Amino acid sequence: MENLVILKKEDLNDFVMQIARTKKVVAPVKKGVKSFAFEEVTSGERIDLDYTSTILPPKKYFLPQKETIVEYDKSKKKWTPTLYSEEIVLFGVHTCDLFGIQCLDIIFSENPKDFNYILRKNRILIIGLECSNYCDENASCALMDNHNPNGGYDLFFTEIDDRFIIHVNTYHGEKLINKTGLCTKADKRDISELRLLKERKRNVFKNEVDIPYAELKPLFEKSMKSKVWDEIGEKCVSCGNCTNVCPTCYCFDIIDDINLDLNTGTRTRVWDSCQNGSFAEVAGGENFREDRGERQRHRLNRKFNYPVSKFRRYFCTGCGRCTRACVAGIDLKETINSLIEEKKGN
Amino acid sequence: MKAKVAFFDFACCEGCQLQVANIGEALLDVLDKIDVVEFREVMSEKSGGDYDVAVIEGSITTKHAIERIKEIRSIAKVLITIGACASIGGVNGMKNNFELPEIKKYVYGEDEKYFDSVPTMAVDQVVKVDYYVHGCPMYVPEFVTVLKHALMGIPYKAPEKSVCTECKLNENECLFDRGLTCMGPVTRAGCNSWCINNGNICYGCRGMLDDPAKTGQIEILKKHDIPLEWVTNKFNMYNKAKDVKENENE
Amino acid sequence: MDKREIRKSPYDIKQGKILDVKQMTESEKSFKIALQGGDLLDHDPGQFVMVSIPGIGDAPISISSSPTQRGYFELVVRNVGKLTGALHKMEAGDTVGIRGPLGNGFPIRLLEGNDLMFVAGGLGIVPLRSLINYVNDNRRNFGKVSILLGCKSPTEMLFHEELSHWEERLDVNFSVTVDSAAPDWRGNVGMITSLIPGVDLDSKRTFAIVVGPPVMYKFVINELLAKNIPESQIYMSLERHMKCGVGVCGHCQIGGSYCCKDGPVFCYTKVKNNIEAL
Amino acid sequence: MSKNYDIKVEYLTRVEGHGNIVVNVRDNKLEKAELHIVEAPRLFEGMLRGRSIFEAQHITSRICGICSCGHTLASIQAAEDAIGFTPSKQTIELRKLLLHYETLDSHLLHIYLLVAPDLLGVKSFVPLISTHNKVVRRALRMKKTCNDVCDILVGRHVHPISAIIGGFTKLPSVGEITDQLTFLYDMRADMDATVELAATLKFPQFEREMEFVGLVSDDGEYPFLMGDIGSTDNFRYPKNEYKKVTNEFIVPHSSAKFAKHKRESYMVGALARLNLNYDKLHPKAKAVAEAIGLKPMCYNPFLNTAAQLVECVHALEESIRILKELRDRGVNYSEQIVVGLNETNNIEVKAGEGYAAVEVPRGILFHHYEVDDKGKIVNANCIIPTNQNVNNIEHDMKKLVPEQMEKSEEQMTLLMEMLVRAYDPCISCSAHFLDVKYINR
Ligand SMILES: Cc1cc2nc3c(=O)[nH]c(=O)nc-3n(C[C@H](O)[C@H](O)[C@H](O)COP(=O)(O)OP(=O)(O)OC[C@H]3O[C@@H](n4cnc5c(N)ncnc54)[C@H](O)[C@@H]3O)c2cc1C
Ligand code: SF4
Ligand code: SF4
Ligand code: SF4
Repeated sequence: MENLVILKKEDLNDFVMQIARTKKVVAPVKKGVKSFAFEEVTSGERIDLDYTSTILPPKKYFLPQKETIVEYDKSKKKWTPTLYSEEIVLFGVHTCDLFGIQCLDIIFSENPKDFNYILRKNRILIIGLECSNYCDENASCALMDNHNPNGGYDLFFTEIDDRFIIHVNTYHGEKLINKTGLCTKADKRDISELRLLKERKRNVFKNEVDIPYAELKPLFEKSMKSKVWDEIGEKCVSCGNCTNVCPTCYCFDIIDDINLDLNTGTRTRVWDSCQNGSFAEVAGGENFREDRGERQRHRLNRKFNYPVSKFRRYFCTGCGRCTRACVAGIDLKETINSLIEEKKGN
Repeated sequence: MKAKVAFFDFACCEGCQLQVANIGEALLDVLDKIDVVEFREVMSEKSGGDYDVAVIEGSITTKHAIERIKEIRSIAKVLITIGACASIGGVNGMKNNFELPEIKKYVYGEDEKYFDSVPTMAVDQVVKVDYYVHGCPMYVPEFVTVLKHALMGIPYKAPEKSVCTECKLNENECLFDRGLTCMGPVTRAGCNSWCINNGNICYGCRGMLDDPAKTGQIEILKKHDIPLEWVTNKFNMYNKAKDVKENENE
Repeated sequence: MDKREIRKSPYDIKQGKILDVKQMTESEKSFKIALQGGDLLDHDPGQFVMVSIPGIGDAPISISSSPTQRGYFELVVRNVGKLTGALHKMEAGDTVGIRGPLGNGFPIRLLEGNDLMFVAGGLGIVPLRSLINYVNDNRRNFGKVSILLGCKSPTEMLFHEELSHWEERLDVNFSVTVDSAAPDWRGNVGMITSLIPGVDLDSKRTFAIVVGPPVMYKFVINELLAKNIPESQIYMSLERHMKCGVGVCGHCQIGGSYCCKDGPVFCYTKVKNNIEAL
Repeated sequence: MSKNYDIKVEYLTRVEGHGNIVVNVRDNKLEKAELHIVEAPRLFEGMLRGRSIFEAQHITSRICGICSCGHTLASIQAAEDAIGFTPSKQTIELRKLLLHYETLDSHLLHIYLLVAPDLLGVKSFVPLISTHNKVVRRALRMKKTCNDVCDILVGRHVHPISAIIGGFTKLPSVGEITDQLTFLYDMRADMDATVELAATLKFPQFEREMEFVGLVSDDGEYPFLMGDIGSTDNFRYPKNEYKKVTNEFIVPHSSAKFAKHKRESYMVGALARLNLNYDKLHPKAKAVAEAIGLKPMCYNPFLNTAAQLVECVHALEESIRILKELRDRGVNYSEQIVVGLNETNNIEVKAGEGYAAVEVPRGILFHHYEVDDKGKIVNANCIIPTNQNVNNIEHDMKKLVPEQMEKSEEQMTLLMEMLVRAYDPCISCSAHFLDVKYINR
C-alpha cells in the first residue's frame, strides 16, 4: 500500500517537536486524575495517547467558545466581518471525534456558508488516532459505527507495538510527513499486523445497546410523548454540560462586546446550550421549551432524529461525553434503553 | 457629559474596591468615561450628594446603615451593588446563623449592648438595586461589563447558568468525581469558575441560581453519597442573609 | 492569531438610515429606514431583518411595509428590552445596522388567483401588513380579500389610518374586534375567533394567513378547519427566539425545522404533527 | 495667645475602613486626642464557631480584602498548628512568596494612592492623573503586576483561592514560574523610580520613644511568616503566649479595645520590623534604607511609610530569589492537594489549639483557634495589627499636638490625618473594635 508509512514510537517526540517549531500543535494531555484535554504541546512529553476522550471535544478549535465574527466602529457607522484564525495541527483525534468534526463541517457548509468556520477549518490539519479498545463503559461508538475511521483526517495513526502505522490521506498530510523526514514506507508485515488489529477490534467493539442502528430514528420519532423525558427532566439541573461537551452540538449565542471607549467593539459568537432555561424564550414571556424534560428530548432528537431526515446521518458520535459530564448522572445508553423498554411494554 | 460616579462602603472587607484598583492602567480609560466624585478609600474629595451612579459595597448590618442606604438611593439615578456582601449578604450573613445578642456577647463580652447591630441584609432587601456585580470578591471583567451597561443605559443580567457550565468549558475535572462537595451546580455563573480553575471547590459566593432544579440537585447528592447538610451548611456561608424577611429590621 | 476581513459573511451588516420615527402606541414606534446608497432591501412580504445597534446586539424585526413601497422600508417595534429599548431612543438621522432580509416570506405565487383571509392578532398585524399592502397594490391578481383583526384594546391598535382606509375600500372585507374597550368603542368586543364564523367564503379557493401571539393559533385554526378550509391552505408566521437568522444557532428550532430559515411562514400541514410548533 | 482646636474628622478617608479623629484643645490644654473606630461590627470570631476548620482561611480572608493573603496565611498557620499538620518545605517557600506579594502590593497601594497625595498636597490620586500622569501610571502598573503575579500563584490577590490547609490546590507550572519572574524583573525599573521619588518626599518631623513589637527569629531571614514574638524592649515570647503582649483592655475614654505590653503602648508594622530586624534586610533594601537615611532605632512614626518602601524592595528581591530557586529545583507537583472541606479525610485531624503570628503589611497578626476532634471550630480569636496600633496612635497624638500648637486648625487636622494614615490602619480588619458613639453618648 502506497499511502502507509511507519513512525517509530521513539521518534514521536522528535516528530512533534519538529512540527511545533512552525505550527501550533495540540494534543491530548492529562488533566486532573483521570481526565484529559486537548492542549498546546511543544514536544511529545506531555502527550498521552492512551487517553479516554477529552473533557471538551476538538470542536473548540473549529468553533471557539468565543469568537469574533464582526468588528464595529460606532462613530464611523461601520461593521466589518472578521476572522481570527491560526494554523493548527490537531494530533491524536479518536475516530468518534473525527466524525464529530465531519458533522460540524456539514452544518457550517450549508447555505449561507459560514466562512468563519470554513476558513478556520482549512487551516487545521487533523491527525487521527486508532482506538484499539473502549475509552470506558460510557462510550457507545460501536452502536453509532464510529469505532473505525470514516475519513475526515489528513493523517491517521495506528499504534502497533513499537511503532505507528500512518495512513496518509491528503496531500497536506503527505507534505507534513515528508518535512519531518522521520517516516519510512510500510512493508508487508506492517500491513498484515494492521489487518490483524482490525480483526481484533471486531471482537472488542460490540453494539452497546440492544437496538439496530437503523431503528434508532424510528425509536425517537415514536417517543416524542414518552414518560422517559419526564423522568430525565426531574433529574436534570440544566447545567448544559451535556451540550458543551458534545462534539456535534453547535448552538450559539451572538453577543456584542464594547470597548471602554464605548465606541469600538466586537460582535462575538459564544457557545450556548439548548438546556438553558431561557434558550427558547421570546419577548412576551412565552417559553417554547420551558420544561427540562422537553429540553432533553430536544437535545437527543437533534442527535438521533432531526439530522437523519436532513443529512441522512446521526449526529451522535457515541463518544459518551454527555454521560461522563452529567453531574446528575443522566446516562445516554440508559435513556435509549428506557425508551426501548417503554416501547416493548406498549 | 461624564457620569458622576460615587463609591460607598458598608460592612465588608473592601476587597471589591481593591479589585477596582487592580484593573491597572486600564483604570485610566475607565476614569476617562466617568467622574469619580466620591471614593472614601482612596479619595478625600466629597461630592456633597451630587452624583448619577452609586456603587455600593458591603451589607447592611446596622440601623444607621439602613438610613444611609435609603438616603443614597433617594439621590442615585442608578444603583449598582458590587460583591457578595452587597448583592446577596455574603459572609456577613453567617452571623444570622446565631442569635444576635449571643454572638455579640461572644465577641464583645458585656459591652455587647452598646452595639448597633441588626441581622445582616443584602442591599436589595432594603432598597431597589439596578445592577448587580456578584462574587466574593467581585469578578473584575463582570464589573467592567456592568459599568459599561450602566453607562449605555441598557439592562444587564448575570448569567442564569450554573458555575458547572463555566467549569466544564474550562475543562476542569469535576470535584464531585473526586469525592468533594462543590457548590458549582447551584451557584450562578459569571466568575468563569474561578475557584475550580485554581483547584479549589466553589463556595457559592455568587449566590444561588434563580431556578436551581431542586429534585435534580438532591439526585446529585444521592449519586455521590453526600449528606444534604454538608451542602446547606456551605450554602449558608454566603446566602444566609436572604432568610431575613422584608421589613424585619425596620 | 491572524486577523482577516471576510468578504462574504452571513453576519455582514448594511447601514440603515432612519428617515422617520413615529410613536404609534404607548409602547410601539414605527421606523422608516433606507439602506445606505439607496440600495434596495428587496424583500418578500413576511420576511424579517436583524436590526443591529453596535455594543447592544441585534434583534429580528418583521418588515411591515410592502416591497411595492419603494425608497424605504418600515419596521414597527415594541419596546421590551435591551435592543428594542435602545432603538426607541433613536431618532431620524441615526444609523442602525440591517442584516437581511431573512426567512422565507409568504408564498405569494401560491396565493395569486385565490381568495385570501388574513387573521391578525395583536402585533401579528405588523408582518401581515406587508402582505396586505402588497395584495392591495396588486389587487387584480387576487380574489376576495377579507381582513380580521383582533387587539387587546382600541388603544393598542396599530396603523389607524390604514385600517380606516381598508375599512372604506370596497374590495376588502375588514372587521376588527377588541378584548375589552371603553364605552365609546362602537365596534366588536370579543376574541378574534368570534369573527371567523361570520365570514362568507368559498373554502376551496380560500387561503387563510394567520399571524398572532403563540396562544392564538390553536383556536383560530380550529375555527378555520370548521369552515372547511383545507389544511394545506392555512399559512401562519411563527415567532421564536432568534440569534443568527440563518438556520444554525439553534434558538428558533421547532422540532427539526428552523423558524428563521424554513420559516417564519409555515403551512399548517408542515407543522401540525410537530408537537413543538403550536 | 491661647490656642483652641476642635478637630473632628468623620469618616477618615484614604484608610481601609471607617474611623473618626477627635482632638480637643482648650486654652492650650489638650483635652482629648482620640481615634474612634466606627466600622460596622462584623463579628467574625463569633461566626466561625461550629464551622469546619477547613473553612477558616476562606472565611477569615474576608475580614479584610487588602490583607486577605495575610489573614489566609495566619489562619492556615493556626489551623495546621491546631490539627497537628506540618507543611512541607516547598509549601512554606510558596507561602513566603505569597506573603511577599501581599507586602509589596499593600505597601505600594499605601505609598502611592493613600500617602503620596498628602505629601504632594492634593486630596487624592485623581488630580495627580493630570499633574503627575507618569507617577500614576507607574503606580497602577506596579499594582497590576502585584495582582497579576498573585493571580498566577493563588488564583487571585483578593481572597486567594489555592492556598489552603495542607498546602496548595494548584502549583505553578514551569511556564507560570517564568511568567512571574518576567513580571518581577520588569518591575525593578519601576521600583527604582519609586525609590527615587520617595527620596524627594518630605515627612513631618516628630519623635516619640516607644516600644516596637514584631516577629524575631534566629535564622538569617527577615521574618515575615515564622518566628517568635519579639520587642525592642528585649522581650521574647513563643507565639502561643501572644496574649502576654497584646493584653487587650478597655479604657473609659475610648470605645476601642486597646493593646499594651509593658509600656503605655507599642507599635507594630513596617517600622517595627525594620527596627527589630534591620540587619537581615536584603542588601538592596538595606542600601535603599541607607540612601534615605532610615536606620534603627527610628522613632518617627511618619517614617513608617519609608520603612514600607524599604520592605517593598526587600519583598521584590526575595520573591525573585524564591522563584529562581523554585525554577532551578523544580516544583514537586505530587504535593498538589485536593481537599475541599476534607470530606475525604485527606488530612488527619485531631482536637487541639493552634496559634499563628504572621507579619502582614500593617504589623503582626495573631490567629488562635480551638478545634474539636471532628475538625469543628470551638473558639476563635484574631488580633489585628491596627488593633494594637490605635493605642499608640493616640499616644502619638498626645505628644504631637502640644508640639505643633503654632499650626492652624486646618493644618493640624491634616497633620492628624497624616499621622493616622502613616500607620496604614486597616479598620475594616478590626473585628474587635467597639463603637459606642452612635448609641448613648
Ligand atoms: C421573526 C420575528 C419577527 C419579529 N418581528 C417583530 C416586530 O416586527 N416588532 C417587534 O417589536 N418585535 C418583533 N419581534 C420580537 C423581537 O425580536 C423581540 O422583541 C426582540 O428580539 C427583543 O430584543 P431586546 O434586545 O429588546 O430584548 P431583550 O432585552 O434581549 O429581552 C427581552 C425579552 O425578549 C426576548 N428576546 C430576546 N431576544 C429575542 C429574539 N432574538 N427573538 C425573540 N425574542 C427575544 C427575551 O427572551 C426576553 O423575554 C420579532 C421576532 C421574530 C422572531
Ligand atoms: S450525544 Fe453524547 S455520546 Fe453522542 S456525541 Fe454527543 S456527547 Fe457524545
Ligand atoms: S467541579 Fe464543581 S463547578 Fe465544576 S462541574 Fe464539578 S460540581 Fe460543577
Ligand atoms: S467558583 Fe464559586 S466561590 Fe469561586 S468565585 Fe465562582 S461562584 Fe465564587
